[in-house]
Amino acid sequence: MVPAPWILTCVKTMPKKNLVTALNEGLRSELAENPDVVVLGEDVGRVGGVFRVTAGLQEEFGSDRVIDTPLAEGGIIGAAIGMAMYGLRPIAEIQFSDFIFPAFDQIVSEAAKYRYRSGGEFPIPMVIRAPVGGGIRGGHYHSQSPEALFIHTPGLKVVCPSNPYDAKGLLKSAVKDNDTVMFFEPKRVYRAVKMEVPDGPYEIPLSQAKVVRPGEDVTVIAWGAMLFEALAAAESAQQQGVSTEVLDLRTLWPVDVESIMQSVRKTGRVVVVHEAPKTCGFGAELLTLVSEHAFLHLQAPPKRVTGWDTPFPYRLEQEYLPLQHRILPALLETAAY
Amino acid sequence: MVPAPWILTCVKTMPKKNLVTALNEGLRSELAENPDVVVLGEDVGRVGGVFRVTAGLQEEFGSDRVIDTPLAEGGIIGAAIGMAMYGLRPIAEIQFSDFIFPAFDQIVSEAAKYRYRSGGEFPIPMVIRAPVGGGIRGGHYHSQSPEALFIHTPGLKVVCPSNPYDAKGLLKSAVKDNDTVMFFEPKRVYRAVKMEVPDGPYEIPLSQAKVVRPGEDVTVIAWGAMLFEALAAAESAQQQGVSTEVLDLRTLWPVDVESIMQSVRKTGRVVVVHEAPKTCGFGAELLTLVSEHAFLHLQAPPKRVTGWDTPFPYRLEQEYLPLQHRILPALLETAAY
Amino acid sequence: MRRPSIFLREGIPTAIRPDGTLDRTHAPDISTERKRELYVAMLRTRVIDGRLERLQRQGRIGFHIGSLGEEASILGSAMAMGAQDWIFPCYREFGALLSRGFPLQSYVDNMFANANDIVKGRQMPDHYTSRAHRFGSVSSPIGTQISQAVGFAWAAKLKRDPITVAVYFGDGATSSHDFHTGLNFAGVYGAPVLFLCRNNQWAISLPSNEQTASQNFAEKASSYGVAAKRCDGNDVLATYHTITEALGYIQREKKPMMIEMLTYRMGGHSTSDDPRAYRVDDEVDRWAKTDPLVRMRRHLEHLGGWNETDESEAKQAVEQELSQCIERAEAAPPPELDTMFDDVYQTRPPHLQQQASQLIHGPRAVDPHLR
Amino acid sequence: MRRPSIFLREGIPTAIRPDGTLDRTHAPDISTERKRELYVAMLRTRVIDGRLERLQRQGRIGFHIGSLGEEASILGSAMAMGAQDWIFPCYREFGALLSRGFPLQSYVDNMFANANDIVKGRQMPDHYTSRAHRFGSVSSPIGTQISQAVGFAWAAKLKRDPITVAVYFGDGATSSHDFHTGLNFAGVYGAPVLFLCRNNQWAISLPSNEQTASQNFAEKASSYGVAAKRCDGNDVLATYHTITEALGYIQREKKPMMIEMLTYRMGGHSTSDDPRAYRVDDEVDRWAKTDPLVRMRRHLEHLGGWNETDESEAKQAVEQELSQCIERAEAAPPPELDTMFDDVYQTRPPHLQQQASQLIHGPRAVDPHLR
Ligand SMILES: Cc1ncc(C[n+]2csc(CCOP(=O)(O)OP(=O)(O)O)c2C)c(N)n1
Ligand SMILES: Cc1ncc(C[n+]2csc(CCOP(=O)(O)OP(=O)(O)O)c2C)c(N)n1
Ligand SMILES: [Mg+2]
Ligand SMILES: [Mg+2]
Repeated sequence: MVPAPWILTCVKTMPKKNLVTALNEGLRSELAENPDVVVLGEDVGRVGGVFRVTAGLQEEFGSDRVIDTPLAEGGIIGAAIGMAMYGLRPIAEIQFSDFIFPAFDQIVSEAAKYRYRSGGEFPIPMVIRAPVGGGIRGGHYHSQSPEALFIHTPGLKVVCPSNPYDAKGLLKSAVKDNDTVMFFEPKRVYRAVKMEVPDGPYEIPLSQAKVVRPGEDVTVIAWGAMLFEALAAAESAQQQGVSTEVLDLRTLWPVDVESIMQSVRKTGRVVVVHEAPKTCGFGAELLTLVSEHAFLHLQAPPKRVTGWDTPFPYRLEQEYLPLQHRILPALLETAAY
Repeated sequence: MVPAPWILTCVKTMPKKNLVTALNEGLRSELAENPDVVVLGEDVGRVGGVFRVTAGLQEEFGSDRVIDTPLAEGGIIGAAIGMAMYGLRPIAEIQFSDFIFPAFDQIVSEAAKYRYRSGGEFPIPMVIRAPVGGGIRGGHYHSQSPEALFIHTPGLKVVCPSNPYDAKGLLKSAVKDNDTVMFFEPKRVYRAVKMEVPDGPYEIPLSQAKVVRPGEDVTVIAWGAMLFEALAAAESAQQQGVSTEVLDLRTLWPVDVESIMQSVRKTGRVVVVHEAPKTCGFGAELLTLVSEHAFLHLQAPPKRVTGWDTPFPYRLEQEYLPLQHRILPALLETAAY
Repeated sequence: MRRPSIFLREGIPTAIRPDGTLDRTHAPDISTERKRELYVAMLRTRVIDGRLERLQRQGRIGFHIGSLGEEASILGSAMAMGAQDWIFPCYREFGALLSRGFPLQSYVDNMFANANDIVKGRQMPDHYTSRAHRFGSVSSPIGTQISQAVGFAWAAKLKRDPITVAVYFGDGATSSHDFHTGLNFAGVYGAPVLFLCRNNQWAISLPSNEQTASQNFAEKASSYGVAAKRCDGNDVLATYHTITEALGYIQREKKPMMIEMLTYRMGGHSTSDDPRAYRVDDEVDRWAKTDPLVRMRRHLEHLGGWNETDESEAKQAVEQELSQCIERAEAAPPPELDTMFDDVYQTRPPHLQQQASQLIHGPRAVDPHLR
Repeated sequence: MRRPSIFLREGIPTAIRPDGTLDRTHAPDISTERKRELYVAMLRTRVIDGRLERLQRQGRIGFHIGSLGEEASILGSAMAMGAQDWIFPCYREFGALLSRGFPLQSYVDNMFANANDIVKGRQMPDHYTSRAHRFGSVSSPIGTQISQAVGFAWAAKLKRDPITVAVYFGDGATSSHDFHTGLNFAGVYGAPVLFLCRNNQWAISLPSNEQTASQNFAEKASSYGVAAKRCDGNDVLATYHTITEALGYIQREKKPMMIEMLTYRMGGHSTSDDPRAYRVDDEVDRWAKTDPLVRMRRHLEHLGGWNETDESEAKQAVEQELSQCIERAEAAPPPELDTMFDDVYQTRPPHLQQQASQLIHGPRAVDPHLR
């Protein structure tokens, strides 16, 4: 974990709990509220997850509720679907989102289509949690951000919180949601950001974006770990006289189109930031939505600042990621267009 | 197979060979030219493929070159990767692109990244053929168009011919290419279109789009089976005084940006058509590329006419597909904007 | 053309002897009335299969995937299950669904994918489901139901509900990922699953002996610490008996079990397939001699519980019911356009509301006769 | 805390007796010199492991995944392979790569992901490869190399090249999809593959007996018609012997074989893991008594082929060589920025040319000290 110094400075609230703790609390609270909630995945029990997000839960709720599974993501999701059909509320963990692909068939061909193809007989209310993103020296297979693949799949919801407070509230909403929710956790933020998080239960509704910094000249859309990069770039842009509105999507799909359009109609300029490769990333969808909904308001070409179209590199990851030094020029150029 | 009458009328050349025959010839010619080429997949040998694309090849080249495999797409692609590493040129068939997901991990985590992650030690020259698209009453699982998932994955090339002539030439180029090529065959076109195809070998280079109908007022980008719908809509638009330029991408990735921009700079208006669900489909990427490269030339919001964001339906498939009756209004609106 | 050679019936006990008498050690202790029910269920399935195939030839339905020759394996297993038990189907088990009381009309509506279809015309024919009948959802991708059935059964175990979940799959499906993960998870967690491998000797054009180098499919279970047995899947009583014992084992031992039901696919893979391209007639003829209906009928006749009149009356009854169902199903309208956007999510999000309105108020509204 | 119980060494023959003498029925007939080479290779591996772990603690490298306790299974198998044979690694087999003559400097460059790294700094440390050394490409996703090794071996068979391909994987990997498809394909096509299951009894925090309900891992092979044996993976000579025989079988019978090498992961899963959270010390202590280095050293001493001086000289030699390599590797620059865009495709397409130029002429050019 390489916490860039700006991560801490961007969050203005008093440091209190980090993302891991907030998620852990969210899980604990759902397990406690509803006896049908079960957590399953590799190393989630005994050891509490390789990132410790599920720490202590097996001790508290027993190994029938917090279950260590064999090394088979396809089996985890296939079994979780069956559990959801029976009436449980499974929360499946995929150790790294890079390892979600053995489960891709069960997610995309099955979970996503189950309610539809069965004429509504079998909804699949389940949450699939997985750490995403780079910046922790994970190279190819511990750094990817596969959200676009799931957004392209009708039937799935996709969530990616950027901070501990939102994470807990969104996780609780996701568990209560009656659809299958992909819940992506920015691993770079796990321990890098601390903020005040209530001990008690609360929910943050899905599909509501949040303006985390109001601005006038240009809108930047981000989520997860890159939100902090966008915020840092916005701060720098301000110093150069450009006022940036920063939108944290929080739920990626179904996305909060209204909030995006409201901001873009105001600023007339938009930049989207994501870690995933540029081509066919979620950025393309967002910018196309903007063109479709707010064409006449656009005063500059919509811009993407993203990961390059290469596999995720190890040594040069800081050059791969769309960090603030790449976002800033995009903001300035767009504002000056 | 429901061949719409306009399919036949849109192709102006003398009917001769259909897509199945052209692909069969392309495979035969590669098998004959290069002893390292092998074909493998479910039911490709004895029976010549469920669409008969590989008919007769096992008889001609033997069961060591044209191989029936067990029912395991992951095994087919995993083994094909190993074969390619050894120096063979595998052409793997996935019976329907809907069944590619058990192989998704081997394609996305392995084949796509192999050359890169091994520092160039192990290129994976292989072709993965799969029928795509709807219109043959296949419902959920015999109709999908998953190209966007592979375009989003750095390291893969993606091809989708629309007609027999291109198909044979593109297939031969794909087999000779030293990267992994996803070769999607529009199954609705398999037997619906006939045209003159030379008996001898020829190649069509990858990454070259083709203007199949020149026009002045609006550009429509399509590929595969939807090309014919776009052509039909363009014909109808012409009758209403709108001149449409129709671009057949042929290779989806790396896409021929130059040809697209040339057309859009001329017309200032663009509509993209695809069968896949709208959200995060390749249309979003194409339209974003247009915004990025030709923003000042755009005189109307770029438009998408696509499959809906639902699983692919059975009974209502003609209402799901972006057929000419949905493309035509998009052309007219865009032209009139 | 090679043929399955290692997948023979050697060592697999039969219940019904060639002369129609019974080997009681391998047969269930059930009434003649129940036996008639078993036979009628098989007969019904066969009659329906024949009619649906004709409908497909006539272009009146788009597709059918039948169970010709496999009726004993399907009905012998399904009808041995308890009412509380669940079935996760492959795609040839419409007979099992009907045996649970699912209305024939509903099944035929599914074949026509009309407005009354339980899956709202969204899937190909023969992709039925019914929660009320404790019957999972048919899916085309091979094998995916296996790990789901395991999760379902495991959930029941966690909830302490004493049910068993039977999951059907073919010989080809043993090569799938989900066979591997499903059996492994079931073994590890002791999920009450009955794995039913319907070995009909072919996976489209691939014979079983090229699907795997193992001696048979049952032995694959030991890899996972799962008990297994083979049974004569063309002998409905032997199958019923084996399944009854397996259900007892599963609930007694709190462990899964796998049964390989050895049978034969007498017809094409589906109405899209012509098996003459890859297999020889004498193999089919040989298997025709073990026709499960003929064998069971002989037994019933031996018991004095069946005769020519029963047979023709039973057939006619099905044909008649079927004709009525087909008439109604064919006359029913297609699903409403708007239903295309239901059930993607529990509630329709804005983007789908928008798309629905585009469809309904778009060109389709102007020219409703487009197809 | 539960512990593996069923995965014990009962019935598995050893070659080296506790007193250092040999049971010749289970030992290879090799010279003392060769035995010294085996021992030195193991020793070298252990020394390197120790040093890399320290480097990681110091933050000088990002990660290391070692083979502490598993040296005999890795070296005993790799060094029994022929020069023409190929190895498809899991991720703990750097010792195998070095035993094939891969320069230590190159390995250390890989650990530092510098400009000289054979994989150009693109993967995490310990993700090496070398075509020249007939050594596949380490990949993080578990199991994927298995079906690839099968395809590779199958290709060799189709080309009539008499080579064997050994593929390493852990006990956890037997649950992966590719274990299933790989063994199945190998069985069906008779691919000359040696499946090497390095059963170190843990998959991160999951003990082997919760990975599967099967009695052991070797028995899984019979599902696929693949022969299998277990060996004492902490006895380098027993391992070498078993592998030699397996290689003979594979080439003679033109069939695959699987060997389960029973060993124990003495350290954490990797430098990111602390095993004290999930396993008890007395289990570790018990296994420490079967330390493969101690056992082999005892045998060499018994043969009069090794003494304290040999030991310290050997260690020192490795330490010295290692120090030099580390010094050079640490001083080497990172890969050139522009290399980020190589090898995605054989030639760089326009969009990557454009992106490369954006990176190189972008903010990075203005502020080269950004990291
Ligand atoms: C994942 C996947 N791959 C391929 C197919 C195409 N396909 C449909 S049925 C079938 C053969 C299945 O054979 P088996 O499991 O023996 O069942 P049977 O049809 O004999 O009852 C194949 C290859 C599919 N439906 N799903
Ligand atoms: C597909 C996949 N899932 C999860 C992981 C995370 N992971 C890395 S190693 C490992 C355990 C592997 O255990 P085993 O196969 O026994 O090998 P060992 O580490 O013991 O040598 C896990 C779960 C992964 N790398 N790939
Ligand atoms: Mg079969
Ligand atoms: Mg292990």
